[in-house]
Amino acid sequence: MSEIVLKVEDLHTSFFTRSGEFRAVDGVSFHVREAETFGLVGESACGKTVTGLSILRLLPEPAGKIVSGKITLDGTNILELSKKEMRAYRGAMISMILQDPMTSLNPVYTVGNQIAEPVRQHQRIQDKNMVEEKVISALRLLRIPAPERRLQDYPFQMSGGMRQRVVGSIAMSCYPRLLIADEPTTALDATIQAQYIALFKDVQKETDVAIIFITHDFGVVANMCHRVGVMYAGKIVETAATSTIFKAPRHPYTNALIHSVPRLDRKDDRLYSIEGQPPSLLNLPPGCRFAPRCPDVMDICNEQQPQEVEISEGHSVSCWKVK
Amino acid sequence: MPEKASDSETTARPVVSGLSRRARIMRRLTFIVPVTILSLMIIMAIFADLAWLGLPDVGLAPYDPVKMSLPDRLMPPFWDEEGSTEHLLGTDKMGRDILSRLIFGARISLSVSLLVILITSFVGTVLGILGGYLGGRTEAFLMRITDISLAFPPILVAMLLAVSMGPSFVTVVLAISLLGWAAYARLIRGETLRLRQMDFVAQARIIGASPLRIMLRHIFPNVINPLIIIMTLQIGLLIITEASLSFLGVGIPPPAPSWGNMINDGRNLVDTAWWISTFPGIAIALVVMSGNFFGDWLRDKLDPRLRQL
Amino acid sequence: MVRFIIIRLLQTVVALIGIAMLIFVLVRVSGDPALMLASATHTAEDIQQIRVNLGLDKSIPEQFWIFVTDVVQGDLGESLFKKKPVTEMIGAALPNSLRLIVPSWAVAMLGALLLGVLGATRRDGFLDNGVKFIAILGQALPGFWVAIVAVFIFSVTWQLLPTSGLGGIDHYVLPVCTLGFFVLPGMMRLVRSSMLDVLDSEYIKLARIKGLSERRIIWKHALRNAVIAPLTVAGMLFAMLITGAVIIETVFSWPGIGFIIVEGVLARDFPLVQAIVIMVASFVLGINLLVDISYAWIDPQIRYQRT
Amino acid sequence: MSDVILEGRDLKKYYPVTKGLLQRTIGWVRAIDGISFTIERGKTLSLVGESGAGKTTAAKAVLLLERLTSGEILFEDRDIYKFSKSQMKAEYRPRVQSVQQNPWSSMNPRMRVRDIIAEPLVVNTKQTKEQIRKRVLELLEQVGLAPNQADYYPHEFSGGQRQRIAVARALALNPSLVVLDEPVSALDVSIRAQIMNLLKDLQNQFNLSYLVIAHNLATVRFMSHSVAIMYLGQIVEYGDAEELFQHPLHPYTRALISASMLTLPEDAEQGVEQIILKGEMPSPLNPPPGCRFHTRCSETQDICSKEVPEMKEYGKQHVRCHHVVYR
Repeated sequence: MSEIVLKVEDLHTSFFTRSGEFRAVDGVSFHVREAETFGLVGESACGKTVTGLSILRLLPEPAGKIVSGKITLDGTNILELSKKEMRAYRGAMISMILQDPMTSLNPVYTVGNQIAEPVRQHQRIQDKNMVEEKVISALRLLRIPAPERRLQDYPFQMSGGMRQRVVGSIAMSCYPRLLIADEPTTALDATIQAQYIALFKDVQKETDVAIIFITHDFGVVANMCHRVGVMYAGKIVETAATSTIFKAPRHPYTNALIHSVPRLDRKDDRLYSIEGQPPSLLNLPPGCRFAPRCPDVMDICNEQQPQEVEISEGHSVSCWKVK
Repeated sequence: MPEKASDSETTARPVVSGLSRRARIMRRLTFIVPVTILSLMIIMAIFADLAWLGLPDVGLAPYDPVKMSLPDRLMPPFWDEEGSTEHLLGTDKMGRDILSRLIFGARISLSVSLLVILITSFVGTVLGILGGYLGGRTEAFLMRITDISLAFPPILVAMLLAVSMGPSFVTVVLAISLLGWAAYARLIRGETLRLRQMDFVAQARIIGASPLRIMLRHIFPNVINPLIIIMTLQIGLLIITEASLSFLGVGIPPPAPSWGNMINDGRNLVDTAWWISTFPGIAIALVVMSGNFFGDWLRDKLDPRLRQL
Repeated sequence: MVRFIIIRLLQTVVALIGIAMLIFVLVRVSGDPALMLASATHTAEDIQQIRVNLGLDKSIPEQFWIFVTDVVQGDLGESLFKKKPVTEMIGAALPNSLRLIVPSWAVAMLGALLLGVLGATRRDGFLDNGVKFIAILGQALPGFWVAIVAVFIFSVTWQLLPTSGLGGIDHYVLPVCTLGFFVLPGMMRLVRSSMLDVLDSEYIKLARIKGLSERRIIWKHALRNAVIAPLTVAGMLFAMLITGAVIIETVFSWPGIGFIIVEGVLARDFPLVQAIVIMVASFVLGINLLVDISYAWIDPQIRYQRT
Repeated sequence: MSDVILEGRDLKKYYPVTKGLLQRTIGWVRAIDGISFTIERGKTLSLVGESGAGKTTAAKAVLLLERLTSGEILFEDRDIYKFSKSQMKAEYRPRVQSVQQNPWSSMNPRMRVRDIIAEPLVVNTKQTKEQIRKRVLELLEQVGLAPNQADYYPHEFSGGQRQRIAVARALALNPSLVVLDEPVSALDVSIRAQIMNLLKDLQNQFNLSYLVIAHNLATVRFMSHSVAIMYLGQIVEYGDAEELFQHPLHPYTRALISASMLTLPEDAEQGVEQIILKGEMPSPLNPPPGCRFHTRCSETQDICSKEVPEMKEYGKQHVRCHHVVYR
């Protein structure tokens, strides 16, 4: 098996606000290997995006803070790096793709200019032609047609799909070890989404980059990820290989999510649905966080938090029902 | 249309503020102090005298603000050796009591501001909603006028009117209002454009609501917050504008005790009788600051999105 | 781009005619200029004579036509008191005003940009609170009062600087600073809040993800986007500068446009006031035009759309 | 009366593109370009496509939010564009209602839920306050909300609950047809199922017809009786939902289904390949000649770029393609 690039251990991230402490990420552990894609799946406000931002140490100041935990990239605990050292990691070792291609590029600078920045910053290349070469190869990596002619274009002259490729080029321009992709395809149309995912599989094959893929869409997970962690209210409730998650989910929440989505390959008359809403992060239930909505709830679920149990190689679940 | 991940909507922008205790007290103070000052000013304006109750001799002001008394001229405030408690804040070069003039000045400043705010906010809101909702040429035309009005110094209009009509209370109100509506129209139009895009307006059309009903029931209630905020923030601006006009001699004509007039009176005497200009200056600063703080507070409470106002 | 400028230019001309009409109507509606000019000593014949001199005996459309043709030819009439063509008076005063306004504008803009950006980036820090304090004070104190107090402190008490009038560089210090202080707070507030909005945006997040230094993020990525919003109110800034200039020139007896218009108002010199208002109006329109064009220059999206 | 509640015939909506000083029209954006469909009583038709396909424009035309350039909309066999104003107000508007995509913006934040649901009744009927109050409570119950929630404001509800309120408002006037514009795409996955089940139950209960606008094919398959796949302002394939999903005939339909299919890693190893289309949808300002899809089609032939394919019937399906292989 290839080497572990990133390891997150017992990460706690909170937002301290006027109304109290939001425990957005509450004890999350996982790892990603070289050339592997790890999916972080969950509904809104489950903490998946905050996990991504914690790894980059780019939480909104001053409310967001990493309370405890350890994040190791290639053996270095990045939470112990100085601000300046961390900056040298960003863009060079760890990069990220944001959700909305329409707002994530600076509207007043050309595409070429924006891709060149990390190249100049991290690879310390000043020669104009060298930089341009690097920029073009980054555009080529993301299969952007006629890259030489794209350099002088402004973001608004491109379609959403193309812009998201440009964002991908920026992220990959320094060949990082780890790429965090936060819902990169959610804003795209179905056929463009399929293109983008196929493209990223190729990019991964070429560069061996480790990818954390944050999404709410199980279809995307199936197509893109090797392993998946399902998040609910700040915790990972189940981690397993993708096919295991789909075929033999053990946590009732995973099960509910997978079965409440209508299937394209058969006609359903009714959908399986769970009632209620995810709990408020300000006021979490004392026991299992899913207990109030769980169809298989037991007494202990409301009293104590379940521990993570590894039920088979690479398949861990946090549920009292699973022994 | 591609689906929107709802992450950004619900999570995650917890109000970014790790407020300390001290900051919280400060925040409360920035509300209490301005409101107290503004209330004091309103009380001063209403009870300067009770002429409106038929009791011209009863009121907060110790003297008639325009009554001259040359023997008492240029008396300093009471804490000065030459001052006396007869005239707490001293007298001007005509021997008029500064304190009484300040109290009556509040009445003038406030009535000008209120009148202008009523006129301009009404006109601006109506034009803003109409322009924003109807769109097309009406809107384009309206916006050009608005831009020009915003860029036009109201002081010049006041001067033109002062020359043609002669300076008076009415001239001042008219002159400021003539351009003042534009600020409202611009803001309200922007808000209306934003609201018009909202699905609930489309929904109102689908259920068959008339344009008038949509403007009144669906758009207007949603622009009330920004409207109140901008009205509050305008108080200060208007008081300064009125004072400036009076200072230049195109505002409320002397001897009426407008704060701007008072500063003008003391202008050439700053070295010998500093109190004549200083007290009205402080009064203006206090009231304007209160208005602005109160407006800011309201905005943070009602609609933090409007930070740029 | 050229086409866009032509359209704007045409619109500007139309607007100018509109304003001339408005001024014309405003003056005719609000009172009989002849009666205004007349004092108690004038007889009925004198008043009639003034009417004829001003062309007020003709019909309204005729008057308007004369008014417009005169304005177009640059003939704005003659001052009633100085008995000189008003254009000549304006010509003499304008350079003085510009000498005051241009440096004040520069001081205020640079100050606002610098302080606004610094305030936004060190949010709620010592500097930011200082910036906010200046803004609050600057917006609360009437400009003329600040000027008077400044004169009292620097010229009368400490005798460091001259109190009024034109002269060497020392004559500029107080007027320029006080006029600058007039417009600085509002601009600063706007730059600060617009900067805060931009710093919240996704592309700034992306710039941070790239590992750029904070300095580069602020001065390269954020600033250019943040000045778009303050630019939209450049027209209002101009209005504030003119207002300020009128007041400051009066306080410092600075023989510029503001000074002569105040004199004109007090003397009820109606053609002079009208001429200055028309002149300023054309300036206002010119500024609006410039703003539109520079807007297109800063924001490539507009630049491309309109070519 | 036939079973068809609403029929669109050759609907076209062109937006002029203007340029220059005199706003000369230099071209047309063909948002929808000759689409026809029928919606049967008690059944669901879905319009499916990517952004820019024209599905929203079609829905807006049905809801009278957009005036068509040409075409006829027949409601119960009568052309609605020949309706008088009062007929429109009495016989069409109240009977065609809608639920919008975004539950966060589809309600006036300043109105109580009670007034939001009551507004269609206030505008269109002369019912007494008491009658309206009763009707509102009845509607709340039908969509699964408690009567005491009537006095809350919209912001006090979650997305799913708001969407229930929107459904209640749409049902207030007992409409025959409800346009559902992406009714669940703004909701969280676990909430979507609740709303979709609700919509199906209400359809059965009140014999409602739905016109669904959606881009998610799985949702469409669950909801619909018939489906129209749109591409660049035209319908490329149209017919019975089950037929269409089991035997897609148009290459675009096949690509769309493939792109939305779950392919697990081991499926991929077994050679189940996704169809990945090349390029992007061209601009509706300048649609390609011939078949509009030919620039991205993997099966394109010479004829495709030259001749515009006609809509042809194959069993229960209608397809616009030059080389359909049927059975």
